[in-house]
Amino acid sequence: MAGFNKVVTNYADAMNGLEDGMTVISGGFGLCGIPEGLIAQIKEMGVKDLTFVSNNCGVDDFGLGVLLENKQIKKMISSYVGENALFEKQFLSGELEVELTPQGTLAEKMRAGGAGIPAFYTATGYGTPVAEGKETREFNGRHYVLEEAITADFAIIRAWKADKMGNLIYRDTAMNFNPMAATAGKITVAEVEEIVEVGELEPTHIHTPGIYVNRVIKGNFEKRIEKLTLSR
Amino acid sequence: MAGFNKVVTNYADAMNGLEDGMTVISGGFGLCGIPEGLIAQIKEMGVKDLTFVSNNCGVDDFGLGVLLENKQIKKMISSYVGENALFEKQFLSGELEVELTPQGTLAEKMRAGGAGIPAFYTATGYGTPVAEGKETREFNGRHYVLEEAITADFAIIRAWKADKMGNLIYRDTAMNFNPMAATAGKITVAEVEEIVEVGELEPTHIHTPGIYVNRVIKGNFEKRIEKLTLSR
Amino acid sequence: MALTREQIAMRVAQELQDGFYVNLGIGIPTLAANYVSTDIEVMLQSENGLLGMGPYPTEDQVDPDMINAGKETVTAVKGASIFSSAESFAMIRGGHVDLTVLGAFEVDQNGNIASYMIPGKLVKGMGGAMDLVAGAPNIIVTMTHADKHGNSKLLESCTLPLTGVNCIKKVITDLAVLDIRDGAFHLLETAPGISVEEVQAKTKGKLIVSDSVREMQFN
Amino acid sequence: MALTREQIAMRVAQELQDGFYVNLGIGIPTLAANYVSTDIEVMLQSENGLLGMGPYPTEDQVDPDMINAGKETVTAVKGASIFSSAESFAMIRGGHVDLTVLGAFEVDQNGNIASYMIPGKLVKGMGGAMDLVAGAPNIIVTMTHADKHGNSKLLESCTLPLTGVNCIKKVITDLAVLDIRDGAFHLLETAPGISVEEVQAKTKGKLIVSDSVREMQFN
Repeated sequence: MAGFNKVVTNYADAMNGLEDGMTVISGGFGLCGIPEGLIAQIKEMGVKDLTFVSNNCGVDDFGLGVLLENKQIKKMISSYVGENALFEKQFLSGELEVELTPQGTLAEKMRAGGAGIPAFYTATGYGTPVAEGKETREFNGRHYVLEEAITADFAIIRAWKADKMGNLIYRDTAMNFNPMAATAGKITVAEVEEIVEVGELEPTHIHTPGIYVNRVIKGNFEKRIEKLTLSR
Repeated sequence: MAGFNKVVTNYADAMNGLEDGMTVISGGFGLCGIPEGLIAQIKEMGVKDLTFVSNNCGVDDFGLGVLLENKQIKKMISSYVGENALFEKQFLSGELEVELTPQGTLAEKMRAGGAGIPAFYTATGYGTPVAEGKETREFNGRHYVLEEAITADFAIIRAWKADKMGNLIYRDTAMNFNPMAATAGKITVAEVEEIVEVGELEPTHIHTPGIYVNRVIKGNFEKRIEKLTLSR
Repeated sequence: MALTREQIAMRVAQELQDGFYVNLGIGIPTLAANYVSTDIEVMLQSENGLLGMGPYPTEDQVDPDMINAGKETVTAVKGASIFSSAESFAMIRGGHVDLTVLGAFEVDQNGNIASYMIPGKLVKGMGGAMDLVAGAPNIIVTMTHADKHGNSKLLESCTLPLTGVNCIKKVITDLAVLDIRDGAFHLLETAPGISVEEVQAKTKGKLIVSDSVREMQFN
Repeated sequence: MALTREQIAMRVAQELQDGFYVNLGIGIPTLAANYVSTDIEVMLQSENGLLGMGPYPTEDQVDPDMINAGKETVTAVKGASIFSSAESFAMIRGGHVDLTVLGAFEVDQNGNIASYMIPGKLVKGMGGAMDLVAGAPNIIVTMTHADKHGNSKLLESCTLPLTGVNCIKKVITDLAVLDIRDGAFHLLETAPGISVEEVQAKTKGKLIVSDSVREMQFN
C-alpha cells in the first residue's frame, strides 16, 4: 500500500505546506460538516493573509470564526456570513475583504474547478449586483451570467469514513459542500471520523473517490449545534 | 402515497406521450446499463424521426440498434458508434444524421441540461473538428470551447433498485450515463431490476433522487455481454 | 384584520399540491409546513442537500449532522435522499423543484424581488435565495403587505438591490393574495375583513382588481 | 529488431510510478497493465466510471454490469470506486488522472495527435479520447513508428483531423522512446538492435538526438 496510503497521523503533517497568502477551500455548511481539527491546526500554524472559500464563516468562537479572531483571514468568498459579530467588525473596518457568491453558484464554481471547466453560465444573479462586471448572455431567450471556476492551494474537508486510499463517505447532511471542495484543492486534506480498511467501503457507495484526496487524518469532533430545534 | 407513487405496470404507460420527431436521451454504455424494455416499447410504438442522445447506438440486433433496424431514428448524438453495420449503411446512405460528441463532453452536456446550466467551457476538442463553428476562448492561458447543454422530451434509463418515489440506485458500471440522463428528460422513465418499499434505500446511498424521475417500471433484462473477456 | 404569521402560513400551505417538491424559505414559509393538508403529500427540499425534510427531532433524535438550510436540527422522512450542495442546486437551478416559497423586502409589478440586502446595513449574504428565484418554475413570495411604517412593499419598481428579475409569480401577504403578470399585480383574494380599497391603498405598484376577487378561505 | 506489441507494452509499463492513477487506452496500452512491476501499486481508471479496474474475470466472476471503457468484462480491485460517466470525466478533465496512455495514427513535433478519424473511411467516433488528451497532465502515445507502408507516423504536422493539440509529451514506439518539447521530438532511447540512423530515417518531424541516447532496458 506504499503508493496509496494517504493516512497521516498528526495535524502538522496534514496541513504541511500551507503558507501565508494561500487560498483554502473549506467544506461545511454553518458548523455542520466542518474539519474542526484542520481549522485548529491552521490557527496553531498562524499562517496569515489567507483567502477562504467556504459557504459560511463559522461563529465567533467556532469554525472558521477562530481564524477570523486570530486575524489570519484576508478574504472570504461565501454565500452567507451573518452569524458572526467579529466578522462584521473586521468587514466594516476594512480588515476583511468579502466576495458574496450565491450558494448554488459557489457550489458549482467548486465543482467546475475540480472538473476542469473554467467557466459556465447560470441564470442565478442575472440583473442583480452579483452580475455586475460579468459577461451576460442569452440562450433560448433567457439571460445568464458567466461565472468562473474556483480552485485552491488547499481543500480541507470533513468526511465520516475513509479508507487508507482516501475513498470517502459522508454522513447525512454533513456532506454539503465537502464533495465539491474535495475536488478543487491542489492538496486535499480529509479529516474523518473513522478510518477503515481498504475494501470495506462498497464501490458504489463511495461519495468521493480517493483520486481527489491527498491526505487523510482521523479527527475528534465536537460537532457543535448552531440552532437546536426540537419537536414539541 | 398518491402523490409520489411513480410505479407504472406496463410499458405502454411507461412511454406514454412519446411522439414522432421527439428527442430521447438514453442511459447506457455499449450494451451495459441500457433500458432494454423501454427500447423494445419504442420499437413496438413505431414512432419515427426520433433524435437519440446516447453514448453508443447498440449493436445490429440489440440496444438502440433495433430502432435503427426499424428506421425510427433520424439523428444520433453519440461519442462512439462503431459496433454496428446497419448504422454504417444508414449513415453512408444519408438516412441517418450523426453528431459526434466527445464522451466527457456528452456526459457534461446532459448534466448541464439537468442542472440549468445552458453552456460551459471545456478544453476538450479545442483545435479539432469538434470545435468547428463553436466559440473558443482563453482562460488563464489555455484554450477552451463553448459547449451547450442537452435536454430531451424523454429520458430512458436503467437502474438496479428503485423505491416507489423514484429514488434510484445503480449497480456497478451499469451506472455510466444513467444518472445524468435521468436529470435531463422532461419526462424521465426508469426501468429497474427491483422495486423496493419507500424507506429501504439509505438516503446517502441514493444515486438519483426521485425528484428527477417521473415513472418507474420493473423490467426483465437479458443483459447481453458485448465483449466477454476472461482471465487466463 | 391583517393575517397573523400563522394565518399567512396557513394560506401559503393551500398552494402546496399533492406530489409537489417544495422549497420553503426561512420564517413564514417554513411555518407553512405545519399546515399542509393531511390529504396530500409533499416532499420538502432543503438546499444544503436534503430532499424529504421531516419535523424537528425529539431530544433523542437530535443529530448535529442532520440540519436544514436554516441550520436547524431536523429529521428526514421515509424516502428522503441526501446529496451534495452542488447536486442540490443542480436540482434547483434545473427547475426540478415544483414550488419555492420565500420572504422578501420588496416585490415589484414586473416580478422582480429584493430580499437580501439593505444598503447601509451589513450585508449578510444571499445564501441560496438567488439560485432559488432563478431556478424554480413557480415562486411565491410571502411577506407583510407594508413595512412597519406603512410603506407598501409591492412596488412599481424595487428600490433595493435585486435578488432576481422577472421571477415572482404570486405574492401572499397579511392582506391579500395577488398574481404578478403582464407588468401588474392582480388581486385575487383579500384577507377576512380587509377591503379591496385597503389593499389598493397599500399597493404602490400597478394593481388590477378583477371582478372575481374573493375572501381567503380557511378550513 | 522492432519491438513486438508485448515489448512495447513492457516498455510502457516502465512509465507507471508507484501511486499513479492511470488511464490506459484500448490495445497496447491495456496490455501494459500485465507488465507493471510488483514493487509498485497503480490504480487503473476506466472512463465509463470505474477507478480501480482489476483483471478480467474468471467464468464465475463474469458480470454484465461490470465492464471497462473497451466494453470488456472486468473486475474491480479492493479500494475501487464506481461512479457516473460525468464524474469520471470530471476526474479526467480536471487533471486528476496522473497519466494517460493511448494509441494514435499520427503525432507531430508540436504534440498534436490524430487518432480517431481517417477521412473517407467511416467515422466511428472519438469516444473519450478527446477528453483524455485535453485533461491529463501527462500523456504518452504508443504506436508503431511507421505505418505498414513504411511512412512515418511522427510528423512535422499531423495530416489527419486532430484529437487534441499540444498535449502529447512522450511517444513510445516499436523503435524508440521520444519526448516532445519545444517543437521537436527528442530521442531518448532506441529499441535493442535499432540504430539512431534508423529512427532518424523513420521520423519525418524534427528530431533532436541527444548525446545520452541509450538502449531500452527490459528486466
